[in-house]
Amino acid sequence: MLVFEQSRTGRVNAAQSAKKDNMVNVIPDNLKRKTRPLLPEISEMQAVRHYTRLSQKNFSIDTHFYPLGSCTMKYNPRACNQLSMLPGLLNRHPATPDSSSQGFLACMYDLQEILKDVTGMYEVSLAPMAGAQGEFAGVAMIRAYHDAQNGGKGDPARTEILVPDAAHGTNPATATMCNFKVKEIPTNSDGDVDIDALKAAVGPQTAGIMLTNPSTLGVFERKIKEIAGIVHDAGGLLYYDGANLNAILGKVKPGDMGFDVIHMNLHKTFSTPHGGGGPGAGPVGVSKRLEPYLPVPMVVENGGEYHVVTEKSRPQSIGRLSAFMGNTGILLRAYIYARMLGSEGMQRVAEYATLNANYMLAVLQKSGFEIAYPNRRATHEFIVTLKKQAKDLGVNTMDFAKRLLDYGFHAPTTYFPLLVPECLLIEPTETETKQELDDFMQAMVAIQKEAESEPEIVKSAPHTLPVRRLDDVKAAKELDLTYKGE
Amino acid sequence: MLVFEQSRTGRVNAAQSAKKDNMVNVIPDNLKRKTRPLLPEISEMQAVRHYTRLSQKNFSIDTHFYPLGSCTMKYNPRACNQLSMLPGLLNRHPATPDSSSQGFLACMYDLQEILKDVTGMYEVSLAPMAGAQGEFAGVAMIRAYHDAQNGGKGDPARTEILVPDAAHGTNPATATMCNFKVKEIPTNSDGDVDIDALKAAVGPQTAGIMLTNPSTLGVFERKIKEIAGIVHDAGGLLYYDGANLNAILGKVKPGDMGFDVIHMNLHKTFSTPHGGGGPGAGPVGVSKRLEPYLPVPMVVENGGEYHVVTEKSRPQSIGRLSAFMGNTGILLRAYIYARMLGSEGMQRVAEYATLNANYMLAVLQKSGFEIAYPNRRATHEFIVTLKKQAKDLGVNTMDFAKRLLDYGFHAPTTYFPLLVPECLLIEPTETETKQELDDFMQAMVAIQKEAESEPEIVKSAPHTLPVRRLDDVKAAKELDLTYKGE
Amino acid sequence: MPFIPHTEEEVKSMLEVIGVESIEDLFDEIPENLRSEGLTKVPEGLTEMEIGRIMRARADQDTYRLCFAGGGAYEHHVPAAVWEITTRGEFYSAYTPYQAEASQGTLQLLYEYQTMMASLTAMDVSNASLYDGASALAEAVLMAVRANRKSKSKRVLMPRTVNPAYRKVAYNIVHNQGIVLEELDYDVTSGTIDINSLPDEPGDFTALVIPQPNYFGSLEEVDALTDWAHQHKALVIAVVNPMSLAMLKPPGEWGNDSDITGADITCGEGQPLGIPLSSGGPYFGFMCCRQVYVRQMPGRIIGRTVDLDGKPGFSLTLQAREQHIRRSKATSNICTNQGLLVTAATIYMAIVGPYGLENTAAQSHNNTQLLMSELDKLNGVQRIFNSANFHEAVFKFDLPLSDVIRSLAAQGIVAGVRLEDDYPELGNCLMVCATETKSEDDIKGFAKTLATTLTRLQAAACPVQPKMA
Amino acid sequence: MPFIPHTEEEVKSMLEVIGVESIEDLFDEIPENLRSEGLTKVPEGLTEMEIGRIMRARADQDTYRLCFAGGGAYEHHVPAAVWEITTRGEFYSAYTPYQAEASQGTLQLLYEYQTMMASLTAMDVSNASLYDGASALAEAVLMAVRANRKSKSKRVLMPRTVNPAYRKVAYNIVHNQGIVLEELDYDVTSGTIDINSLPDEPGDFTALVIPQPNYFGSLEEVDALTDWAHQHKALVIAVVNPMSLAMLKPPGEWGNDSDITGADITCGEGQPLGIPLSSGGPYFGFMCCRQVYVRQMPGRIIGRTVDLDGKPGFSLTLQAREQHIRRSKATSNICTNQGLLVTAATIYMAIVGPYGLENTAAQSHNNTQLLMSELDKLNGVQRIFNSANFHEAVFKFDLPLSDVIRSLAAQGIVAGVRLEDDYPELGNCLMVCATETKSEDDIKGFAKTLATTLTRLQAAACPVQPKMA
Ligand SMILES: Cc1ncc(COP(=O)(O)O)c(C=O)c1O
Ligand SMILES: Cc1ncc(COP(=O)(O)O)c(C=O)c1O
Repeated sequence: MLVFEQSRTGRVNAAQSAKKDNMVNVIPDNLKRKTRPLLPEISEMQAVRHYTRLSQKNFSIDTHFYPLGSCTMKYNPRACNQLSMLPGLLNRHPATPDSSSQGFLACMYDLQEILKDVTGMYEVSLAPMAGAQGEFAGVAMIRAYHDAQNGGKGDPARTEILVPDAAHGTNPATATMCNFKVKEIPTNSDGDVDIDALKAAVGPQTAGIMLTNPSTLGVFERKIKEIAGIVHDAGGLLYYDGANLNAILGKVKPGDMGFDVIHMNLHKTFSTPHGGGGPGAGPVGVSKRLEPYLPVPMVVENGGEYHVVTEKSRPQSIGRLSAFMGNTGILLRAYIYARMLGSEGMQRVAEYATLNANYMLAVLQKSGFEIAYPNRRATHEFIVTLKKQAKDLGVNTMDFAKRLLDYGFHAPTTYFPLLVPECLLIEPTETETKQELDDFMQAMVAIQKEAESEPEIVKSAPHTLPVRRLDDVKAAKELDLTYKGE
Repeated sequence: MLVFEQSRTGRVNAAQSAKKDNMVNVIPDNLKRKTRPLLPEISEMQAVRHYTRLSQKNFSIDTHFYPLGSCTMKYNPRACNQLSMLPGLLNRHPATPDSSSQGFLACMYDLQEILKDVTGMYEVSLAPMAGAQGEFAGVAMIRAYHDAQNGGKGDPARTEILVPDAAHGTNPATATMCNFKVKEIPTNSDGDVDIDALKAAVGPQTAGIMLTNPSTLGVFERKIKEIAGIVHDAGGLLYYDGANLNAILGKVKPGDMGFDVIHMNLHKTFSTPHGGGGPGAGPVGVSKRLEPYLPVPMVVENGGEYHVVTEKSRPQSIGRLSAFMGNTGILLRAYIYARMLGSEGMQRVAEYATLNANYMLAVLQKSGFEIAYPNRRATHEFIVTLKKQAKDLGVNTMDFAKRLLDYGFHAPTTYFPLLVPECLLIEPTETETKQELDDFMQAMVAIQKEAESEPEIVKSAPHTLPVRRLDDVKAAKELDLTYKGE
Repeated sequence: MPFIPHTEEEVKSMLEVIGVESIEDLFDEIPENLRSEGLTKVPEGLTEMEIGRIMRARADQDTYRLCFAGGGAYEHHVPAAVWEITTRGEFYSAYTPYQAEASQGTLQLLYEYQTMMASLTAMDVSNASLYDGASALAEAVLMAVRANRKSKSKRVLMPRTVNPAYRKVAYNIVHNQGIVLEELDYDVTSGTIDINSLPDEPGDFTALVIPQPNYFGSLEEVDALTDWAHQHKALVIAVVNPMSLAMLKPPGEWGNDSDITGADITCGEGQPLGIPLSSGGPYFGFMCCRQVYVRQMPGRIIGRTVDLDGKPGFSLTLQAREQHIRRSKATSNICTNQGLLVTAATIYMAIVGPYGLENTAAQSHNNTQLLMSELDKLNGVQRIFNSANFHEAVFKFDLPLSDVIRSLAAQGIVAGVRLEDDYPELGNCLMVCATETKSEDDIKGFAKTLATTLTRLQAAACPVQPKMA
Repeated sequence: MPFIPHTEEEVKSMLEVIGVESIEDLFDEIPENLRSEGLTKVPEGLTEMEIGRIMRARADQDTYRLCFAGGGAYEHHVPAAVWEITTRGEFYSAYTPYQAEASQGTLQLLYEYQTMMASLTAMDVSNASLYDGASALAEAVLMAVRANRKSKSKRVLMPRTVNPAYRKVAYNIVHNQGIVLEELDYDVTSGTIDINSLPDEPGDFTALVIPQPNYFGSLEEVDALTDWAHQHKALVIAVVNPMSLAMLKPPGEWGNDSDITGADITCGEGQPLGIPLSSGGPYFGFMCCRQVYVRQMPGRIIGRTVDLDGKPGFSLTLQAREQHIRRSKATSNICTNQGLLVTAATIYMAIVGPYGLENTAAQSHNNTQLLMSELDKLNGVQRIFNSANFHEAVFKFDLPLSDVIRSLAAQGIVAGVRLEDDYPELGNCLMVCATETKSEDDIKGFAKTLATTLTRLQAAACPVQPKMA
């Protein structure tokens, strides 16, 4: 039942709104609202009950294994939530003078330093509010860099950004937002970038390349140094999509691979919650030559005092990307998490995320599942392709995914990356136990058996969730985007 | 799965326990523990997931209508939880000097004053930790009072406490704990105490009577003044079981009815949470003559300063009942709730709780259900008896109760009070909407139809819960009270 | 190992299954010369207790008593239930609801949110959030350029009464695509756009941005502005404070021209709806639009549909607009949005309801009027705009403002927002705001503290004793 | 109307169904002369925002910096997850699990709790909680009298090293039933029960209470005491700090006499297991016992059983002991217990696990040893007991203790627990405790502050300048 269907006209929550008498109102009549908005008129208890019950209809990390490739669904420590919501932090107005904000600014500064260390970049800005905004910042910096070449006259020929075909959709979309043309680079059969194709693609029109390493195919790009050489030699810059940083945290630094700019998804690698869609945080790190362009605000330290700096003192900056300082509450959570991990803990993240993925790859392969890149080491994730099942049994990846829900597991990422047919991208993360992985793989085997003996049960899954499979076509055709009080 | 079944030897939550080196240990060898306790060795995430999932198996006020008679399952405002857990309150050590505790003590003092007002008693102590302990305090004060009679020589003949047969089990059990004999007083066919039987029962052996008004039969004891007269004339005192205070909050004061001592269940009337079994708080209020005996500690005000007083300054007190000050966190919640209600709000509690109960009574009666006291006004609760259904259809109260769970409603109280056969004691509380009541009653009608047409479905209910009906006989016979690692 | 559950024994058996000797072997495809030496700036790991001590100390250090700052972030009361439910694991730790059947909780909530926002703004449809108010305006500009097929100019009129940070963000995000944001100046007496100064023949422009209330808290003549833009075939982008909409005419009803009433796109900052100040984020940007433009809207949108049994359910819809499907041709690159904040805002609106929202807005309005009349009484402080306002007002100080702000901060008061950096012509100007969270005592106490502070600063500034009046 | 959802229209239709004119009519059975005039001391209702202001101000007012007090309530670190889960509505707002099928969450958790407590104490079984440590001891005494069929004396030996508040509560609750609590004095040098002073022929007694660690933090000779009691056919009631059991021999293993090893009943205060200090409550009392005595145990007990399909499930069992069934013959009158605290304690134990508990105990032990050695260095402060201790120790002051305590409180430090009220012979004695939450800096800083304070008080006490040393 929708919250609106529980509404009764005239119901007021007195504890949440005491009407005062004799209130001044100077608003001219022609600017006043005339009819009340249709917000629900329910009691506080009804609201609590409604949203508590709704919440129970969700899968989540706190209730389910969630091996969603490329998303790094690991445990979100509750301490990060609790401590980031301490009153002194939670109630701080963004206009509070720096002098009264040293505690908060110290956290921001420390986080910048930590991120510099783990990425091996020269400087970091925490401004971007998610991965995609980090990408925007990164590509905008690449543009700013080229615009500053030739003594400020710029390099207007550089109109293209290269993107491997395995890339996440945000990469090409971002390039477009920065007014670049996107050129796709194909992938080898072993999952690495096709070097010959790359060589053929680069040129004076190349502004840069957007890469993630390990790639979204779950393999480490071995020729990264060679790629960097090719692009740099052509005058382009290298962008690192940090969504997969969990795989190499503390083990390999993107700065050492030759990248000029990187964004990090703190809501992945640094374990801030996904919140049913967000918020995230997408700090960017850069090599020395891009440092002047970093987005503001940033925090600097000066004789033990912390200060916020803006365009004023950073005139070449690509500027601010949010009204204030970005998703600071998320940055605090990442900071707390980073401090609990510490330097040793960070490296272990990569080690055990990798261990879990390779273990699953090995077991699933032995159980008869086809691995997309069977000759490669898995990183923190790997791909199973169900193209045989789709062809021979008529049971496709989506069916497997939905049936997994019945078994009490969130489905892996489906149909991404686009270049592997009928794929499941599986990322267990380091925080899951062997037992959980084993249980998941048993479910996979059981579903495979079902697909062979009674495929209908798989094709019509899920059967045990609040709803059965939903009609997405109807949703898009007969748009019903707001309740209209039927 | 039990938490122990997820345990693996050697798993450590490093974020929750850093091992320090070189720790001093002066414990003699013969006093040391030799084997580790069998606590689960699971990760923090496993714990979060396990207990989050377990929680989802509960019905609760935040998820379900819970018309549990005598229990006053109303909305527990979340503000009460949040504000009672403010760091300054949550972290206060009980040994903190009064001078550093004026904020906390002010809340305790204010609550005492509020409770005095709503009960009409002369003085209040917040010490008891639940209703039953409040009863203990009350009956112990009655004993102390009689012991102080005759110039301190006492009145040893007063060995009996009268208890109506409708009383809650805690009443007779408490009388026993205070070494009184219990004499049951029968109830009239209209639900009032049988006055003739009472007259016959009182005498010089009568220490007092324990009553609740409205009674657990859901009716107001109309002859309360006469009862008070009879007991007082016989030299006994009147104890008020305040579990049903919600019915008369702000409308009628127990002090005005002639009661000498009363306990309140703040976890009922003052909306503190039930917490799956507790904690509660059972403050006691007394008339002037019992004032010296109140349990300690109490809070007094003196020139704007608040102080805790103990036996030292209250030598006739029955003493302390807890190591510190009782369930203060619950008292804080009750205080916050009381302040939000305010004087107007309190009266409304009684009014709307009564409205809801009488409305349900009327509708259920019209729907063909037999009401135990059809000629009486319901108070905040009322009784349906299913003795016809049990006899004619073989579907008893327990079956109805379990089937209600399938319909998404918690069952009313069953088989209590003991004197009404096959009874359902229904208490909707004031915080439920008419819609919710209507839905519940529709379910009752639907179950009645099922009982007539397909009784098996009712008798084998529930069908949609995490478990089906449990074997209580086996539970008691083949005791399995701890996991032994099968 | 913090948050890693593996026992030694398990690791051994897993390595065996994989067929390697050690975990290190799993990194054998990474060229040796890339392996890092370790971390140098990351300190050793802490226990939860230890980091708790640090965070508590830092949080305590920053705690202040009273805040009269607004400027796009407003201190409102948030019912306790809002965040107790929002941070339930099932909302907090869920991913984007791509697997609809396993995400009906979040999806239904978002559908309810869309309904609430559409009703509050009187627009047809809403998306499920953007990052914040500033970036929402940038997206609105991009969307307007896509949506207005009648205009080729890529020219958007941007009044200077729009939040300056929003204008900067919009510029930073859209200028690469050749979009021009043309400033409209404001009237110095009213602090609002001067209707009379609008050109009769402004030339082709794509959209006009209209803030309400504007950055100074002043109320714009939205009807006339809307009509003017529509008469010139431009779209209207409304930037509004959703809280104010409980009192103010919603963008969907702006304009007196009955043919094309209402803004075309409405966006803004959702923070006033139950989101804590939190140093400026995470908040959430909202965006609503006319039904005809829905396919140009960026961000996620939830639709109601049915399942195999015909039972209603919810899922992400119109995904073909988004980057994960349309890639370089998507309406935006946004992926992760601000879902958890929208969760809080939805629960907030459900709990306060229409009356609660109205009272909150009205009390904020009322308290700000009181604050203004208190400050009007002070020497050396002048109100500078004469227009009607919602819950913010601007005052010019005779003494150096930074001294005043610093001195009040030392007394635990965040005095307001200074305008000089963004409006050089408004030197020594402070913008103040008093929401419903301020009591009469707070407001009068602030005025009094300010008076004392000014006197003290005055005395320090001129060592010669001022003459007796 | 706060928390009342009725609209006027609904009220009207409900009254119609009932067949009365007004809500007032529903109170028509209440004699007119009993109707109250209204409330005089209850102020007008406040909004959540308004009561929030009051509570925040009061809480802030009471905040202190450091606490070295113990005495039955200990400041331990509580992982954030514990209370975030405990206060989930499904735990927080559920009733006692009488309807087992609708309460499997709480019931399974309680079964797990019983298992953990039984293992921690090395006893056979556990109940699901009593009110607190003090009342648990009272219930244990009552239970021992019921259980020990060999003794008719109703005489229980109660060492003075048992928490004095517990002794008082036990007396207040049991004395009405003619039970005598006979004090055993302690040895002034060790602060523990003097084994050698125990009489060879103590006469018939029902039980001996043995605290471990005792109230002074000192460790009793539990083996010898247990054997002595058992030799005299008395039961042993252990009163223990559950945190200490991570280091100390559990009561189930006390005694060297191989025939009847172990305490018969173990009880104590559960607060150290994840429960905030909260001014002394709500905490929870725990109780464990030998299997043979389970039917004499008070409080709720959860059993594992099966459902109609043979699937395992949990339910309240042995209810025939309880007041709602057995009424005046019940093992206790307890009904509502401390379920939510047990929920927190269970989650706490699951999160910290055996190693975490052990480290917490060991660090508390270690820190207290450090604190002792720091205080040993001060002038005018003497340690008074020489026995091994767990995490508390007693010091005697030369200067008036109340001055010292007051002065430290003014500096934001709760110095400890004073013993004089309960032990007149321990005038000017302070008991201190340093749990794992205290850093080395905290402890040394405390000692330093104390030293300065003593010097200052000393100077104030003797206006004559002390001679130079
Ligand atoms: C590989 C990759 N790149 C970029 C992104 C975009 O990050 P965000 O969703 O934080 O905008 C994602 C997120 O799903 C991703 O997986
Ligand atoms: C009528 C009545 N009296 C007494 C009690 C006992 O109160 P408590 O459970 O708080 O000990 C109850 C509680 O259920 C009750 O309903």
